[in-house]
Amino acid sequence: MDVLQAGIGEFTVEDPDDLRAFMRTEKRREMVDKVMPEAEAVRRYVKDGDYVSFDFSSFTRGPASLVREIIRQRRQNLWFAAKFTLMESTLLAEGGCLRGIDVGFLGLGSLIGKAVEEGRIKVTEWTNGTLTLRHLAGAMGVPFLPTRNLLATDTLTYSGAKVVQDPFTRRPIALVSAVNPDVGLVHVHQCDIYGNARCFGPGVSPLETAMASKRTIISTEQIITTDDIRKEPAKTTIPYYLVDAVVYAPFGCLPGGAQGVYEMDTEHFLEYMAASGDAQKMAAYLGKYVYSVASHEEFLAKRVGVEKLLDLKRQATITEGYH
Amino acid sequence: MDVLQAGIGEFTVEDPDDLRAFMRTEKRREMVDKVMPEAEAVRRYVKDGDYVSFDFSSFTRGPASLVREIIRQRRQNLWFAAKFTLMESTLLAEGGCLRGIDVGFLGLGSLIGKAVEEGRIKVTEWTNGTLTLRHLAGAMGVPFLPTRNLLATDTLTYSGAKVVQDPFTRRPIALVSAVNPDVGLVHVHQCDIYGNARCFGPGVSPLETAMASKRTIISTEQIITTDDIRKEPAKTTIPYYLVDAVVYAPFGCLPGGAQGVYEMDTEHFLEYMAASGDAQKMAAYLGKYVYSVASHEEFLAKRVGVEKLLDLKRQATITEGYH
Amino acid sequence: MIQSDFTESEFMICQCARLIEDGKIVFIGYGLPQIAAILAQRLHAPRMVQVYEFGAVGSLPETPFVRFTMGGPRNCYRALAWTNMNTIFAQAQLGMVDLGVLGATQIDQFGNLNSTMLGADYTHPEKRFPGSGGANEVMTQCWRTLIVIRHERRRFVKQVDFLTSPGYLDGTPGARERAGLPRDTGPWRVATSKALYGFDDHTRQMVLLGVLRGLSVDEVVKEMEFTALVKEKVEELEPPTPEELHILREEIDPARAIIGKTARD
Amino acid sequence: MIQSDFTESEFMICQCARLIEDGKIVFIGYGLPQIAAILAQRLHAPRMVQVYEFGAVGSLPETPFVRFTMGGPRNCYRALAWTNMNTIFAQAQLGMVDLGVLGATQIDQFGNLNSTMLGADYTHPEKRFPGSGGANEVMTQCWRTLIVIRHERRRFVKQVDFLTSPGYLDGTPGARERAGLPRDTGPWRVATSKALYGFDDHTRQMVLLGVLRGLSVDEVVKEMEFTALVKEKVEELEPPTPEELHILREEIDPARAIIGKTARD
Repeated sequence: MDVLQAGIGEFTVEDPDDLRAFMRTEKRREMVDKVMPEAEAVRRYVKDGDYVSFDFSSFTRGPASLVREIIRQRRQNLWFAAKFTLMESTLLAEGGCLRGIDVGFLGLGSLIGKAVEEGRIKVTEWTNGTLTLRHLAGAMGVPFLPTRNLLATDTLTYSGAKVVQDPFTRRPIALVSAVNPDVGLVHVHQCDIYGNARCFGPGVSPLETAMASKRTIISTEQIITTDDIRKEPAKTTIPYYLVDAVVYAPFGCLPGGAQGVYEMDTEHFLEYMAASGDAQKMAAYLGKYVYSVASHEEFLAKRVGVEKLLDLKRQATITEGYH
Repeated sequence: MDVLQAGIGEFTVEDPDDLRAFMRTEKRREMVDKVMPEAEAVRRYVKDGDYVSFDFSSFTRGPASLVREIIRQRRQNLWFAAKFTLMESTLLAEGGCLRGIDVGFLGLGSLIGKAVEEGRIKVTEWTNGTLTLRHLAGAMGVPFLPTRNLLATDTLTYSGAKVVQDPFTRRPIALVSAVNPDVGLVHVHQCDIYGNARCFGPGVSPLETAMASKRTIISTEQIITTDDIRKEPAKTTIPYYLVDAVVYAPFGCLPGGAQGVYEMDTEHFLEYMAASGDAQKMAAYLGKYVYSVASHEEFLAKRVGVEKLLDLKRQATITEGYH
Repeated sequence: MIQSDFTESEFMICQCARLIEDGKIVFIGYGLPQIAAILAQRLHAPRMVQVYEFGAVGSLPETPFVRFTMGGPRNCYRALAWTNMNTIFAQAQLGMVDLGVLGATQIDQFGNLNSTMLGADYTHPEKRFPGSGGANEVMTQCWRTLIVIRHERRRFVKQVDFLTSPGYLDGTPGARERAGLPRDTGPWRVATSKALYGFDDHTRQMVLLGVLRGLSVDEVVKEMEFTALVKEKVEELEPPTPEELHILREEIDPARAIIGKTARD
Repeated sequence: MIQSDFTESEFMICQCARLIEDGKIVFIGYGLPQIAAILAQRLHAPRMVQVYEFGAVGSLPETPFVRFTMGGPRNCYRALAWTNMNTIFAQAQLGMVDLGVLGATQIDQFGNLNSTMLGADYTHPEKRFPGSGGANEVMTQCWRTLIVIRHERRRFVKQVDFLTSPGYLDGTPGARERAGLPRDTGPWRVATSKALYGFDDHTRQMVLLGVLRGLSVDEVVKEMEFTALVKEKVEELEPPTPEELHILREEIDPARAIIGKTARD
């Protein structure tokens, strides 16, 4: 099973035994109250230089309030897993938080492209699917998973994948390296104080992200009792022992939506789009929505307002299946 | 990434492109009514020499009525995936249906062991976990998946796994070959006439089994409308396009139970256990419960009876979460 | 001129919709393909099963279409199943998805797509684009891929600067199979704002199959950097029909956010 | 003799239960370990989280225990999550499971388990057993493994006829790590019907840690084919307490289907 081709993109693979040792000592087995303010969660668990992953989308069930808090705390040299994200790469990059990005999808607007063109942000090429598969590998505690994607492309050349001859069929196949983010950010619909969490609707990879990440911060629309969790075990997307911090963040996906709870804020996205090609405008955007407010709560009070919140809730008329 | 060790157990790997070609031409994309009698489903989709897989357990949500129909139709030279099964290997072997077994767990009683001792049944050694992982590989359309299980054991020596040096960490790791059963048998709680199916409660691998199998026969406790399916898309375990036949089989798990619907029949298991060490007794058992009844419906009417059915339903007092 | 009755986007969407068969499993990319899929479902393909990379299967999107939406409730409405990305791409890899529908930035004569960067040197891109997203998976795994792209010379190049998603590679017979890509897959049609292309079974070069009514073959092919093959009998492509335009403008995108406005509006 | 107050199974179960720490994630095997886990949860380990290979996490099994049950509602009652086999074994492989509890057919001096076959020739087994089930995964992935086994000479062998699930292999330092097995894992305790064993940190040989009150070391070690190391101070193991027996006999297994009956019953 010789290596026929090896991508030259920047990436690291965690030693599976070092990862296990971390999981053994750092992941609490006892059910302890993990509810804390966003500021404390980010202060405790997001360090300069960390690899940060995100689930699910900028438009839907994304941990937007946590991303804003990371920018507010001015973390630096982060590497970001841009799988199915649209605004976050730009916000983190223009906020000065990023060293590099696993692409995924490099959204949205021309600023982020400019940052790459000028070499201010490094990128490693992947795809939405293989980046998500790398999270599954990380979640399984194996160093790689095989896929037929990436083959024969420049995407593979600038990725961290390796092409090998499959020992069973003798055919070429790509192996993508596991990713074990230092921090995974997942917004959920409901969870208890220990972190037993429920995501409703389709999603990219909430469980894989929580399993693969060394630290998992979840923000939640609602905190419910563990008794309720135990009455519907099939609804538990993420079990408590994978979770390090629980942040109570109603409307935490804004400007994105949370299915069945509130719709996304299209006006806000248009405002973002208008700023996404101009550094000054983006600085003003970040000033307005991130730096000039102390918290998500203040963001809601001063930058969104009750009227908009009620309107976005009103727009969430489709609730079927989101419970 | 040289092969350091290769198991010598009997196994085959499907060419992923041949598998794709089969899925393209043989799996109906249109939503067509697939409801048919168990006899027709087995006649159509289970052939002599097939590899047959099963989900989930002999005690819980197992497709027992379909297994009995396979024995009743006297299929031969089958290879059986004994993952988390207890009676089925014995019933199929004593019914003269089996050539070999992927173990898993070789249950239950001394007869099946005797069949292996005397060389009447071939076995390839796996484990519950790696046999289930092989179904995931088959479900992903890749020829193998990596695992740290099996390493350093005689189980690996007599399996089809290969040990290679992982090109990312340079450590030894096991690769287990994908399995794509000719037929997968899954009992479900509810489905529509097209095969959109729901399994409630924990399970071994209903989706992986349905995805990996070239033909999937589901038996169901209840047939519901597609409109109901569309109201709760999160509850769909198996989408219709993976399903070839839908068999209406209430109490189809007996003597096992279906969570929230009826409890398992412990008396029946004791009767099975009493026969499981003696060929004559097992022949009598098969005669009583399989050959002497024409169908599952007749099995229920003549071998179980209304009184027992009502009692087993009454015993299903725990319904939380099974919906 | 006829164009003023409808926008380029409207024609691209209608062409794309017309090419989506009923009763198939179709992988829908972000943007125009979403609109095209809804249009097809409203017209001739009510039983087509839409699948999305975030895991929705068989949804019946609500209209009007809300800009930006993809994983949201309106787009996932009444789905048959809500899964996740690893599951849906696994099913595509298994060969369960008949057609993929993708937008693209740049395409070459063999149907290779570039959505990553422009320039000769990857380390110093002249222009950086978003990258693959899920396009690489779709072009690798779906049995057929339908590409929707605006017909501009700079988008139709002899060779892509960066091969993001695999077409027929260098066009040699069996090139995809040799690389380990699934057998018998690849780009199938290219629907543009002016024309429709396929690919030659042998040379794998792009072939002009049809042009929008009112346009000449020359008007179309001059808008490409490479010389496409031209089918003996080039089909005349019907502009958007009143019915198509009605559904697009009244039901799907009354705000004209995606389909745009004509000179007349 | 004291044995008549309780059955061998009852003592094995009580020993096993006493070794299950509170507040840990514990992988529970089929049979006796299930009973032991329930007993531990009723006594000193209410916050222990049971996980099962079919995917139940943190269930609070209902009593009385129903024979044969594993994936059924009584055993999965009030779980924190219902997953599946690939997910739960992935979490074990990630290092999330602290302790695995297993029954076994045959064990050797280095804690290797055989549940596959007896005989010198695999192709002609003298006796065929069920095989690994999930035992191989549990012994490979859990940080510690606790084995419950009846104390019979034929079960304690110098070398297992077939190595189904990995103990310390040949006992050489780093043998598991060299083979690619997870670092710092392996068998931890062996709880039998007569005694309790651990493993020497250096030689990895089985070490007698304690014997059931009323039994001598000799009475115990003569029931093994190999010579176990003996701890300087061998602990006296308390028989099942009235409280343990009450819970076992009144709450968990009133039918005595698993715990069995004593001579007195």
